[in-house]
Amino acid sequence: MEVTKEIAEQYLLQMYQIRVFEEQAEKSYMAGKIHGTMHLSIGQEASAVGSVSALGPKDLILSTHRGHGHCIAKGADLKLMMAEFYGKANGYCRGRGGSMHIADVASGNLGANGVVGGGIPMAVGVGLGLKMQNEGKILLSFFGDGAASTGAFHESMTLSVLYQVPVVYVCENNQYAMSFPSNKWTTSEGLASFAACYGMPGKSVDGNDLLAVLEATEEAVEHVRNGNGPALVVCDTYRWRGHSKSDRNRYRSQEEIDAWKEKDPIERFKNHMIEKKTLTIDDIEKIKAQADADIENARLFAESSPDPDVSTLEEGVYAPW
Amino acid sequence: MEVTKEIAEQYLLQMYQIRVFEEQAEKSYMAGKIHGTMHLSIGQEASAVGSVSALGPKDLILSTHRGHGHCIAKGADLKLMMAEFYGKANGYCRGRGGSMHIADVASGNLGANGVVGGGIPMAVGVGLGLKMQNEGKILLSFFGDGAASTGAFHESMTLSVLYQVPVVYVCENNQYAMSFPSNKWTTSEGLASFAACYGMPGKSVDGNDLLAVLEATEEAVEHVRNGNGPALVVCDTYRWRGHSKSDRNRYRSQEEIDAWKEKDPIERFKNHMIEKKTLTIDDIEKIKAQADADIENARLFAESSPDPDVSTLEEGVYAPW
Amino acid sequence: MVREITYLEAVREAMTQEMERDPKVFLIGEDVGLYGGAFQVSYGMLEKFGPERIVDTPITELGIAGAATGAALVGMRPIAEIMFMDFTTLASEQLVNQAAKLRFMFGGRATDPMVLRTPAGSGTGAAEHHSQSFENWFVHVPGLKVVMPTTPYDVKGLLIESIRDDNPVVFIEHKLLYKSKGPVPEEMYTIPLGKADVKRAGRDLTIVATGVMVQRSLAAADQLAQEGIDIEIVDPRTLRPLDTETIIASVKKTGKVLIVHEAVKTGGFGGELAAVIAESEAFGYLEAPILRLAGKEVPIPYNRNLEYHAVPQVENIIEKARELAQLKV
Amino acid sequence: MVREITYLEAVREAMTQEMERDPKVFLIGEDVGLYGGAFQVSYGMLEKFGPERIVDTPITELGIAGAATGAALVGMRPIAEIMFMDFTTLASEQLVNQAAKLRFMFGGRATDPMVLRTPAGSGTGAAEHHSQSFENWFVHVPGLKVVMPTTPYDVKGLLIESIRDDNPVVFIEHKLLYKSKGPVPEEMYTIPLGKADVKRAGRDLTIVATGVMVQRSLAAADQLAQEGIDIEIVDPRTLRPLDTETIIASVKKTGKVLIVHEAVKTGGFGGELAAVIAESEAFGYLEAPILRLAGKEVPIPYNRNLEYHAVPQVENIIEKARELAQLKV
Ligand SMILES: Cc1ncc(C[n+]2csc(CCOP(=O)(O)OP(=O)(O)O)c2C)c(N)n1
Ligand SMILES: Cc1ncc(C[n+]2csc(CCOP(=O)(O)OP(=O)(O)O)c2C)c(N)n1
Ligand SMILES: [Mg+2]
Ligand SMILES: [Mg+2]
Repeated sequence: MEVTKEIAEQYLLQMYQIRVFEEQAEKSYMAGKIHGTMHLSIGQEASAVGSVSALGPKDLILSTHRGHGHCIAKGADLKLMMAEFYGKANGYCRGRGGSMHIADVASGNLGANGVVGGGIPMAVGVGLGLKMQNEGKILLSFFGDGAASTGAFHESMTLSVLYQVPVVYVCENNQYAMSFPSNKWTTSEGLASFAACYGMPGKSVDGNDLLAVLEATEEAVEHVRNGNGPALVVCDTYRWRGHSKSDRNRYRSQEEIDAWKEKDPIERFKNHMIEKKTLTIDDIEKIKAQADADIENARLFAESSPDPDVSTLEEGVYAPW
Repeated sequence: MEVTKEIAEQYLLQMYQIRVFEEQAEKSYMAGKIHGTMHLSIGQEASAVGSVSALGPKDLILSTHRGHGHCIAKGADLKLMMAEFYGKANGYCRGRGGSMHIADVASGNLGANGVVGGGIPMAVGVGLGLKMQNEGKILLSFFGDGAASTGAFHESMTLSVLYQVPVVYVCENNQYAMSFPSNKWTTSEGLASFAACYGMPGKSVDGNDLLAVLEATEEAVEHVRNGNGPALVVCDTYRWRGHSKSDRNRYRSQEEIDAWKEKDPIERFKNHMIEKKTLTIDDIEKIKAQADADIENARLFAESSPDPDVSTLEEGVYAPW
Repeated sequence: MVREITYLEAVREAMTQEMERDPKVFLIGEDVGLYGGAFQVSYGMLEKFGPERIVDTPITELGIAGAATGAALVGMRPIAEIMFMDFTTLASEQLVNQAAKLRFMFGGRATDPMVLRTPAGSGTGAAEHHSQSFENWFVHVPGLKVVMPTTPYDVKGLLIESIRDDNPVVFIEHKLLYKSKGPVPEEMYTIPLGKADVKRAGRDLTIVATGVMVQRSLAAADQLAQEGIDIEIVDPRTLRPLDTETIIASVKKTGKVLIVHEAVKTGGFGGELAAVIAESEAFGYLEAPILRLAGKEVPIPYNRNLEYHAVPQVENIIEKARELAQLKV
Repeated sequence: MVREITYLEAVREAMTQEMERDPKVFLIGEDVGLYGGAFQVSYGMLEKFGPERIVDTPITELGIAGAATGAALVGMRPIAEIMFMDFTTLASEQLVNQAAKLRFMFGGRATDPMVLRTPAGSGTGAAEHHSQSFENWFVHVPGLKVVMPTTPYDVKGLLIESIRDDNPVVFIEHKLLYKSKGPVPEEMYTIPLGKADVKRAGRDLTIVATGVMVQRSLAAADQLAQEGIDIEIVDPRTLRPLDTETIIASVKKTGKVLIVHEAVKTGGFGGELAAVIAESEAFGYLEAPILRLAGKEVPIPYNRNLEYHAVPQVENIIEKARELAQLKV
């Protein structure tokens, strides 16, 4: 797959933004400026950027608890995102949702989700709605290997195929559901093979290879956009960080983590672009600097933003509002 | 597969008992002596008797809302069963459960279930328990094609394979979940093929051919009893009656029903046994007469049994009792 | 004279008229198409609207609730049917965690205008798994509205209003009421959510009843009237938001209150009603303890007599109301 | 002096000792093994008991509840862990329709001795999907018992008793209490289910509080004592069956009652408590309305301040209790 310089820059910028954003979020958390918990996707950037890049601007995504990458790939405003991490009044959710619930329905991001598998049943409904509205929009619905074991997955796949909804399902198999190794019950190929049982195309792909993810998702998008019903793409990848802030990494070895770090999706894309002579080292440094600056701006914005007024606590539960 | 005369008589008697029992229940219902609703399995007798006959006496079953056949195949006392249909104090559930909840835990019938898919998650637990108790017992867990679309099915299959529980799953695909045709989302072969995704053997079989069901289930039982984890058998069959007492049969044609009646599992077994010279017409008439008498006794018992005393209403919710 | 139709027909008419008016409305659930729904509520609607808008599903309660939640999120107005309220136990994750919270959790950037309809209650001999009443579960969830109509007239007005409401609404029907008849205008009309209805005015004591218990309380009141006991009956109709004003006003007037519902007493909506009264200014007007008459502490049994005695019947209401009328603190 | 351990250690010790005593007991849930559970409750137990008795599951809440229900049905004594109470919405079908009803529905021919443990409550910044309190859902279900301990001592005695109980028990832990310390004997002991505990004796008013609100109420009472307001605090400990006797006796003594819980007020357990009091003989002793202080009518928000103000804090209890102390009807 060939990409232009402009496109390559965009992909790389988004991957850097994800990485740097999460590194910053982690630092702010350590510094006590962000509370609660968060689920970092460092190491999985190619899966987010590669898959979302196969969409058109009017298409939609539904995300997960590990959704920062999806959100940024969908073009979120980093300032509003970071402000939400800080729980600020001008964050995406007015400080109500935090890291696990960022959404921007107007721009096509239908939201992250604190419930594993919580987005998949909604994807069916979104698909039904899009089909009835018939404006050519499609949905990309993310979920993890862990979510694939939930009943929600099975019911949703069954319904999706039955109604031939315009949904690309992207399963990010990062090898673990918290501490539970996915290979205890399946593999990326195994996950893809479920698709055939439901009656839709399914493909497993190297999730750390942005262009491979893009290509597989584009294929799925074409299938879906042509009215052939849903399709499944499984991205084989790995999270470098612990599951969340409470993780002590007891269930995996440093060697395993290191081996996957060798497969860093950002390094891989960089090297590939250098090899292809699409980007120079200089270009790349500029992009990285841009990402750093974007995140620093986001941080400054978040830190200088106001907290929500406690008097507004009970607002917004019901519409109208 | 060869069967002795004695065995053939037993199978035929049980199939007749199921059929006559349900015909009687239907009559009593029409006469206003039984209330509520019931789900008749007339036409599916081979699936119940064939599969349960592959078990040993200490093995267990878990049944469904369409469970009269399973119950009789497992050797239920027809009198206590009929008394339960009549809601009597000496029925299997002391009149508390009715047709949809008959159980006899002591004799290995862990119960019918009013919730579609409600028994499947329990099967995992029963399997875990049996495995820990290590007495060589196995469980046969029934469910329908409709139950196979529930999230409960997916979670339970995943867990069953993971823990290698000693459970034979028997899916009775009678072509409909209420009015929903299973072929809108799968087939008997399709259902069996799910097994491979989970990592267990799965086989689809002509569910109106008692000996075919028996053979397939025996194979599954052997697999399971040898400690190889669960196995799935899908019986392709058909219910002659409406889904329940509220069914108007709008979703299927009389031709379809008639075509399946041609494949009557009882006629089929009878003819096969006559052909094989295992049974004579005379033998068969005696067996049928026996079944008629058994059910008539059950009816008389039920009708002459006392209603539960209303003063006992609040008993038995909690143990001890 | 206004035309009379059944409660069931009122549900169907509300859905039909609203679907004719608004192409965003559709119905999804098990056997809602050709079968017409387990209780024939949607019978004939498939022929009228086709399978794209009368959507049959396999047995996937979580999926149904999710489909409605998701479709509403992108601007549709789905009506999801869960065949028996007992099976909302399978759908509640989507309803409670997702639909109810989307708007708040996303800082107001989402709207989820869906209705989840489901028949509740006992009395059909369907036993433990087809007879439960979980309204208080959903009353307990901010973000949801909970409607529980008791007459054909209220059904039509409240269901149309629920469909038009921009929030997820749990609309609870009662199986035993499906065949009850009453006057219902043919034209569309709405009844605001959160408005109670005084179904009978009276002086001596107030009964606050829900679901089929409104009808039973009315029957009880008629009989007690002959003994000179004059009962006021308040039907909240919407349980969340609750019209506390009407309830409190009635209790202030009569000084005595009996709460009647079918759901199991412990942990039920009657507790909420009692608490709302006991913490209000009506407390000072109370001339007797606040009494509850509700479902017994048992699953709903199969046997006809046992089932009958598991929930309040007219004679139980009479007895309890009479007792209350005679009580003096 | 009795040894002090944390609430969390008390949960672990109860499970460990009971597993050592009874080979039928096992633990099943997500990440309960190597990970030690999301809150480290079962940390170290895998090493002690092995993967056959500390059973890790994929993400399958319905499956977990079903596994426990089924295993109990054949004589085991499973402890199922649902990682956050929010996810009992996915498990409730098995718990409510199956486990709770098996015995009754089968006419007494089944016993289902399982425990479903789950941490509830807010205060950790985990927002809408990881902070809910659904105790009243399960209180509403005959066949279940519901336990909600508030001290390490109670945790140990009540959890051992719950495991030994022959019925399905929902055992609700509070995340914020996990690190609280208190005296706990090393030897095994049990506390009967259905016995409330008067956590503080007082004359002026009664607070009935559950979960983390017991601790907050104790803190409030200490401060109010300095103003001369003497508060009695009743901790029901078991919500179903409820020790109405102790509660009613306390209210009769003080004449005033404030109910405090974290769960959303509307439809919550406070309603049940208020109703039990308002319909009892304590009614005649009441010198003021029955007040409830409970969670606001919102999902639990993320922002620290908003989250803090979404549920009762010590200062809110002080304010409300003071108001009540001064009230006269
Ligand atoms: C229904 C549910 N069960 C449990 C959890 C707790 N939990 C949060 S993330 C997670 C693991 C999810 O695994 P996976 O789907 O593979 O996504 P990943 O975290 O690996 O990105 C678990 C168990 C939850 N949030 N929701
Ligand atoms: C969870 C749930 N949803 C819906 C129903 C209503 N219902 C009872 S039986 C049935 C169809 C079941 O189909 P299947 O599993 O194929 O069994 P069959 O009736 O064909 O034997 C339905 C929808 C139910 N009992 N439980
Ligand atoms: Mg994962
Ligand atoms: Mg079927």
